[in-house]
Amino acid sequence: MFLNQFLFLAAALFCIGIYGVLARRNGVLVLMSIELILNSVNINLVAFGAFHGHIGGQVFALFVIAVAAAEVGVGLAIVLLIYRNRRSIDVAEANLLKG
Amino acid sequence: MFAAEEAVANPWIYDNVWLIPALPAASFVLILFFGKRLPYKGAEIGITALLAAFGLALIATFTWIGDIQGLEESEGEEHALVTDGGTQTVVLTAEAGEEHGPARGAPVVNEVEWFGIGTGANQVTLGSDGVEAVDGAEGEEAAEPSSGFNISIGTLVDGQSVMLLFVVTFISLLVHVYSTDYVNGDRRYTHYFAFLSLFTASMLFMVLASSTLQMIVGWELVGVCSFVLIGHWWEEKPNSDAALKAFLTNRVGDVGLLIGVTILYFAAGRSFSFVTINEMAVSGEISQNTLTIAAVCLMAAVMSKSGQFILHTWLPDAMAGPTPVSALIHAATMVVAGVYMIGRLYPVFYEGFSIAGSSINLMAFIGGLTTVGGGALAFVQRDIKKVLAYSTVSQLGYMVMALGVGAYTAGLFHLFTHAFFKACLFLGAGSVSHACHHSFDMKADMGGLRKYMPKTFWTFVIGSAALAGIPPLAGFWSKDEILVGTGAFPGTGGNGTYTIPLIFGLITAAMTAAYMTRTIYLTFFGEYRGHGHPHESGPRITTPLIILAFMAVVVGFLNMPSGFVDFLRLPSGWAHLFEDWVEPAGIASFVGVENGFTHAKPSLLLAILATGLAVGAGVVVWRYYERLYAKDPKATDYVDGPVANNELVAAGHRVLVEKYYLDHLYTDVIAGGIKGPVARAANWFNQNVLDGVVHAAARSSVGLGRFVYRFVDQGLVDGTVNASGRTASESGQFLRRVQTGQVREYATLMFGAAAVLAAVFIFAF
Amino acid sequence: MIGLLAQEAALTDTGEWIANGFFYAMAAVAILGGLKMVTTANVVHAALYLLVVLSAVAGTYVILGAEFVAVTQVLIYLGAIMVLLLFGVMLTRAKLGGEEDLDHEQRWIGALVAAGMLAVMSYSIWEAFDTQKLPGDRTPQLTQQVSDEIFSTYIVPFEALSVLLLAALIGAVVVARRD
Amino acid sequence: MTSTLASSLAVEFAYWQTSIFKLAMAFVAVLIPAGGTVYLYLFKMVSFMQSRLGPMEAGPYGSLQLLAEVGKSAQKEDIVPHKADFFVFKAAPYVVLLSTFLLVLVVPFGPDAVFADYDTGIFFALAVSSISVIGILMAGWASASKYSLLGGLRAAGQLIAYELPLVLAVVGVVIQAGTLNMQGIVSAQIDGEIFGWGAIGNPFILTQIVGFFIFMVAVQAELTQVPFDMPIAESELVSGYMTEYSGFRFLMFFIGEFATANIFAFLAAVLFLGGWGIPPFVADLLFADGNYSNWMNLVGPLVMATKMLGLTFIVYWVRFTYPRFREDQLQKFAWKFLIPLALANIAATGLLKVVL
Repeated sequence: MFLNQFLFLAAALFCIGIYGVLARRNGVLVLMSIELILNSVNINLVAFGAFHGHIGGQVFALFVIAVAAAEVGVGLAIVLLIYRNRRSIDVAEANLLKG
Repeated sequence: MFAAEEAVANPWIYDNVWLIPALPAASFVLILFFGKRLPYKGAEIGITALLAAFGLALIATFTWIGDIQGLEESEGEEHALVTDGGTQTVVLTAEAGEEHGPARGAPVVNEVEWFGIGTGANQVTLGSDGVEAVDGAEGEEAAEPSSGFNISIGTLVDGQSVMLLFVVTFISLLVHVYSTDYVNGDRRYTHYFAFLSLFTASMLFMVLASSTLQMIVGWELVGVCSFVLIGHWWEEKPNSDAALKAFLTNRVGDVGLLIGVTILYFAAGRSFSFVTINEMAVSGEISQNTLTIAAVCLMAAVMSKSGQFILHTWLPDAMAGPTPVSALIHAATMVVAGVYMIGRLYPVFYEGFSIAGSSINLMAFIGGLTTVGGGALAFVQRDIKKVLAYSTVSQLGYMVMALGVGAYTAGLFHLFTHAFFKACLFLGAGSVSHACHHSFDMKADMGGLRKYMPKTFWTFVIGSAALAGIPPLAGFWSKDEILVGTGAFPGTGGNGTYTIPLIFGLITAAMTAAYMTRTIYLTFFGEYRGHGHPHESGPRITTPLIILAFMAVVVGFLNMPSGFVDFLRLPSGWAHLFEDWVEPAGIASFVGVENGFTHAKPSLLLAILATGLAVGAGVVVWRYYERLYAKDPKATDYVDGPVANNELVAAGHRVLVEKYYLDHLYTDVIAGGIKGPVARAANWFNQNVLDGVVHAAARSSVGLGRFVYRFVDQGLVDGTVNASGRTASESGQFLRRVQTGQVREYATLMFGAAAVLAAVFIFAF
Repeated sequence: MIGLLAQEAALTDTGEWIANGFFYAMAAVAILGGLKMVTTANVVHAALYLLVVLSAVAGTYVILGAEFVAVTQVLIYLGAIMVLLLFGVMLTRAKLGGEEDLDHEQRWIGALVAAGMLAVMSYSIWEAFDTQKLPGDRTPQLTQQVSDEIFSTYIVPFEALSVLLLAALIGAVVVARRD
Repeated sequence: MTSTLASSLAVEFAYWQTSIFKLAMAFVAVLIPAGGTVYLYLFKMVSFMQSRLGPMEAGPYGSLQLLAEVGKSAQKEDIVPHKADFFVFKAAPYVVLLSTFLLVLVVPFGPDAVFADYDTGIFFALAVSSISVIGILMAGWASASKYSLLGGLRAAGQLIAYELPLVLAVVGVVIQAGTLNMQGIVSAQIDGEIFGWGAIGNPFILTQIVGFFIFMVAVQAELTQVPFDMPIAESELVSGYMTEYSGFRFLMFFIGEFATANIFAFLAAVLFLGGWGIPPFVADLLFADGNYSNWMNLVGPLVMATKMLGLTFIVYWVRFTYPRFREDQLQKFAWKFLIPLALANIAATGLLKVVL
C-alpha cells in the first residue's frame, strides 16, 4: 500500500470539508464540515505514524478527537444561542463584523 | 506494604503513616457528598475520622518514643531508614553521633515515585548523597538525581513530624467536638465540617511531606482552606475581605517560598528531598551565599504564613472566621506551618544565617520585633479574640526568635506548649462570646462573667497563666528555655550571645502577663456590662476546655531541665524528654560538628527574673483596672488615666490603635502611593514638558504656516490632497464591499489565498 | 464486519489486495458520503452522511493498524459527537423535507477555492511521496503502547488537553445557559 | 472458535470458511438467547409473578408462542407514514440491530470461542453500543410524529446520560485487570487471588461491587427498561420512537432491545463474574491440564449462558417491580449520583491499585 493513497483521501476529504464550510449557511452544517476537516487531518496523522513506524501519530489523532469533542460542545452551544436569539441558525445573518 | 520481603522491618505505623492525613481527607469527600443526608449533618464523619487519625498519631508517637528509648539503651550508631516502594536500604549517616551523648532517631522516609520526566519508567531515585545502599539489590538503581526530573511523593517520620501529628490531630479533634455545639444551626454547617477536615488533612499532609514540593502542596492547601474557613460567613463584607486579605498576604510570602524552594532544588543537585537538602546544607556542599539567599526567601514565606512583622496584618483580621477555626488556625495548623518549615529545613537557616556564634541575625531580629510589637498591640484591643490574635503573633515571634538564636528544641517546645494553651484560650473566648450573644467586645459586653461561667473562667485563667509563663504551667518551661537559649544571660552559654533577643524576650514576658491580666479583668471581673443573662456553655464546649487546660498544666513537665529534676529527686530519665524525642538526627548530626549548636545551661536566676517581671506586670495592670472600675463600674472606655491625660501616652496609644499604620502603609502608601505619584508625575510632565514643547512648536509653526499657506498650500498642495482624498474615499467605498462581516467570506478569502500562495511556492521554487 | 475481515487479512502475505480493496471501498464511501453531505438539502441527512464518512474513516484507521484510534473514533465521534449534532439539529427544528436555502447562493466560489486547494495539495503530495510504500507489517499496535506513549512523552499535552476539555465544558454551559 | 474444531477434526479451514462460520454463530449467539429470555422471562416469569399462566396454547407450555409472534409480525404490512423520511425511517431499525450484532463480536465464550479477540475488546463493545442511540434518533426524527420525536429526544438524552456511568463503571474493572482485552479480563479473574486464596479466582464483583451496581443500573437505563422507560412511556408517548413502526421493523426494534439486554448481561458476566471461567478448584477437579482449554471451549458457552440468565433475571425482575422515573429524576440520578459515584470508584480503585 502506498502512503499516497491515504494522503489523497485525506486531501479530498479536506477539500470537501472546506467546500462545506464555504458554501453552507446552516451553522450546524458548518460544524459538521469542520469535523470532516479534522478527520482528514487525523487520517494524515495516523498514516504518517504508520509510515514512520512511530506511535506519536496515533497519540495526536486521539488528541485531535478530544479537541473535536470540545469544539463541537462549544460550537453547538454557540449555535443554540444564536438560534435562541434569532430563531435561525443561518450563519450569513451573523454579520455584526460588517465594515 | 511488602512487609515480608523487608530487610529491616519498619514498625507498621511508619509505612502507613500516610493514613493519618488520608483519613481527614476521606472525611472531607464523604462529608461533601453525603454529609447533608446524615443525622448529624456530617459532623459524625469528621469526628470519627479525626478520632481514628488521633489514634494512629498516638500509635506513631509511642512507636517513635519507644524507638528513641530503645536507641538510647543500645547506644547504637544512628541510621536512617530509607524505604523506597518495597525494598529498603539502611543508611549510615556519616556523622554518627558518638560525641554528643545518646544517639537519636533518624528520619524514616517512605517514598514512591509519583512521576518522572526524561528518565525511563520505573527508575528509582534515592535523593540523598549520604545514602549508601546496604541491601545491595536496589543499590544500582539509585540513579543520579540530576538525570531528569523525578517527583517522589512520600512521608517523612521524625520527632518533629510526630510531635505535630500528635498536636494537630489532638487539637483538631477537640475543635471538631467543640464546633458541633458552637456552629450548631449554621446554614453551612456541613460545609464547615468538610473544610475543617480538609484543613486538618492539608496540615497533616504538609507535616508529613518528605520533599519541599510536597510541602508547597500542603502549604497552599492550608492557605486555601484558611481562605474558605475565614470567609465562612462571607455574606458580610468584612469577613470576605478578611479572607481575601489572608489569602493575598500569604501569596506575597508564597513567592518567596517558590523562589527559595527552586534555589534549594538546584543547589541540592536537583532534589526536592528534605533529607538531601539538609544533609548537603550541613556538609557544606551548598555554598553559604546560596543558603543565605534561600533562607531569606523562605523567611518571607515564614513571615506571611506565621504572621511575622511586617506581614502579620492578615492574622488579626482572620478573627472574622468562626472561633473554633481561629483556634485551629492559631494553635495547630496554619500559623505554625511557617515555624514548622523553619524546623524542617533548619540546617538551611542555621547555615544560611550563621546562627552559631553570632549575636543577631535576620530571623532572630524579625522574631524579636514581632514578639514585642505584637504584644504591644494586644494592649489596645477591645475584641477578646483580637487580643488573643496579637498574642499569637507575639508568641510566634517568640518561636521564630528561638529558632533564630539556635534554640531549636526550645522553639519547637514552645510551639508544642503554645498549641495547648492558645487553643484553650481561643475556645474559652468562643465560650464567652457564646454566652454574651456572640459579641467579642470585652469592654462593652463583658465583665463579671466568672460568676456565671465558672468552668470557662477557670480554664481561661489557667490558659492565661500558662501563656504568661507562671510556673509551673506549660508556658513557663518553654519560655524559660527560649530565654536561656539566647545565651546572653550570664552562665547560660548558648549558640551565641543574643543580647537583644533576650531583652525582647523579657519585655514580652512582662507584656504577656500584663495584657492577659487586662483581658481576664475586663472579661471576668467587675460588673456585667452587656445585656441579657450570660450562662455557662454546654458540655461539648466545656469538656474540650477542661482537657486543654489540663494539658496546659502538664505538658511543660515534658522538658524539665535536669537540674530541676535532681532538685525534686525525680528519676533522672524524666529530664528533657521532649528534647530527646523531638530533636532529629538531621539536626543532631551537626551538633557534633565544630561550631554546631549546643544546648544552653538553664539558669535559676533568669527563671526567677522572668517570673518576677511577669507577676509584677500582672499586678500593676490588676491594680490599674481595679481602680479604674472602682470609679465607674460600667466604664466602656478610658474615662481617666494616662491615655486621657498624657499627650505622649495618647500618641503611643493612637499608634497602637492604628496598628503601627501598617494597613495604611499597604493600602494607601504602597498601593495608593504607587498609582498617585505616578499619575501626578505624568500629569506634571504632560502639563509642563509636553505642553511646553507643543506650545512652542505650535507658535513657531503658526508663523511658518501663515507663510506656507499663502504660497505653497493653496496652490500646489490642495490640488494633490483633494485628489488623493477622493481616491481614498472611492477606493474605500469599493473595498467596503469586501468587509461584509460574513465569516464565510473571510474564510473563502483565507483559503483561496492559502491555495494561491501554496501554488506560488510550489511552482516558483 | 468487512473491516475486521480485512484487518485480519492484511496480516497475511496474500491479504494485501484485500486490504487494498477494502481501502478503496472505504475511500469511495468516504468521498461519496462527504460529497453528499455538503450538497444534500436536508440537515439530518447531512448528519447521517457524515456518520457514514466517519465510519469509513474509522475503517481506514483499522487498515493502518491504529485499532485504538478507530475504536475511539467510533466511541467519541459516532457515539457522542454525532448524537450531540443530531440533538442540536433536532433542537433547532430541522424540517423533515428538504430546505432550499441551506446553501449560500455564491457557493461556486467555495467550490472553486476547494477545487484549487485540492489541485495544489494533490500535486504536492504526489511530488513529495510519489510511490513510497507503507511498511509491510501493520500489526495492530497495542493499546498499551499508545498509553505508554501518552503518559510518558506526551504527558504535558495530555494534561493541557484535560484543562482544555474542562474549559470547553464550562464554556459550553456558560454559553448555552438560559439566563 | 474454529481452531479447536479444526484441530479436533483435523481439517484446515479456509479464511472465508472461518468467517462465514463466525457470522452464522453470531446470529446464533444473538437470536437464541434473545428468544430464550423473552420466552422465559417476558412471557413466563412475569406471568408467574402476577399469578397467571402466560401463553399456553402454542406448543407445550406455550413454548412456540415466540415463533407465532414472529410469524404474525412478519406478515403484517410494512407501513411507512405519509410524511416520513422514507429512507431514514426504513434504515433506523437496522442501525439499532447493527449495534447489537457488533456488540456480540468481542464477547468471549471460551478460551478460543470468540468471534474477534481484540486488544481493545471492552472499549470496542462500549463504542458500538453507543451506535444504537443514532438508530433511535433516526427513528424518532424520521417518523414525522410528535410522539416519536419526543421519544427520540428523550431516548438520546437518557442514553447519553447513562453511557457515561456505563463507561466509567467499566474503567474500574479495566484498572484492576490492567487490560482492555476481554480474554485478559476473564483470565485476570480466573487466575486472580483473594489475599493469596485462589480457589475461586477473583471475580471482580467482589472488589468492584460498586462498579457492578452502576453497570447494571446503567444497563437498565441503556435498554430503556422499566424504571428508565421514559422514552417509550406508553401512557404519555404511546410508544415513543417506535410509535409509527409496525410489522417486521417493529420486531427488529424488539429483537434489538432484548438481544442487547442479553449481550449486556454477557458483558457484565465477563466483567464481573469471571466470564466463561469456572472456579479454578472445580476446574482442577474436572479437567486434566492438557484438556482444560478444549473442554472450556465447550463448557464455556454454557457457563456464560448460565451467568447471563442470572443477570437478565435481575434486569427483568427490576423491570416488573419498579415504577417509572420522572424525566428530571432520571437525569438527576445519572449526573448527580451515578457519575460521581463511578468517579469515586475509579479514584478508589486507582489508589488501591497503586498502593497494594
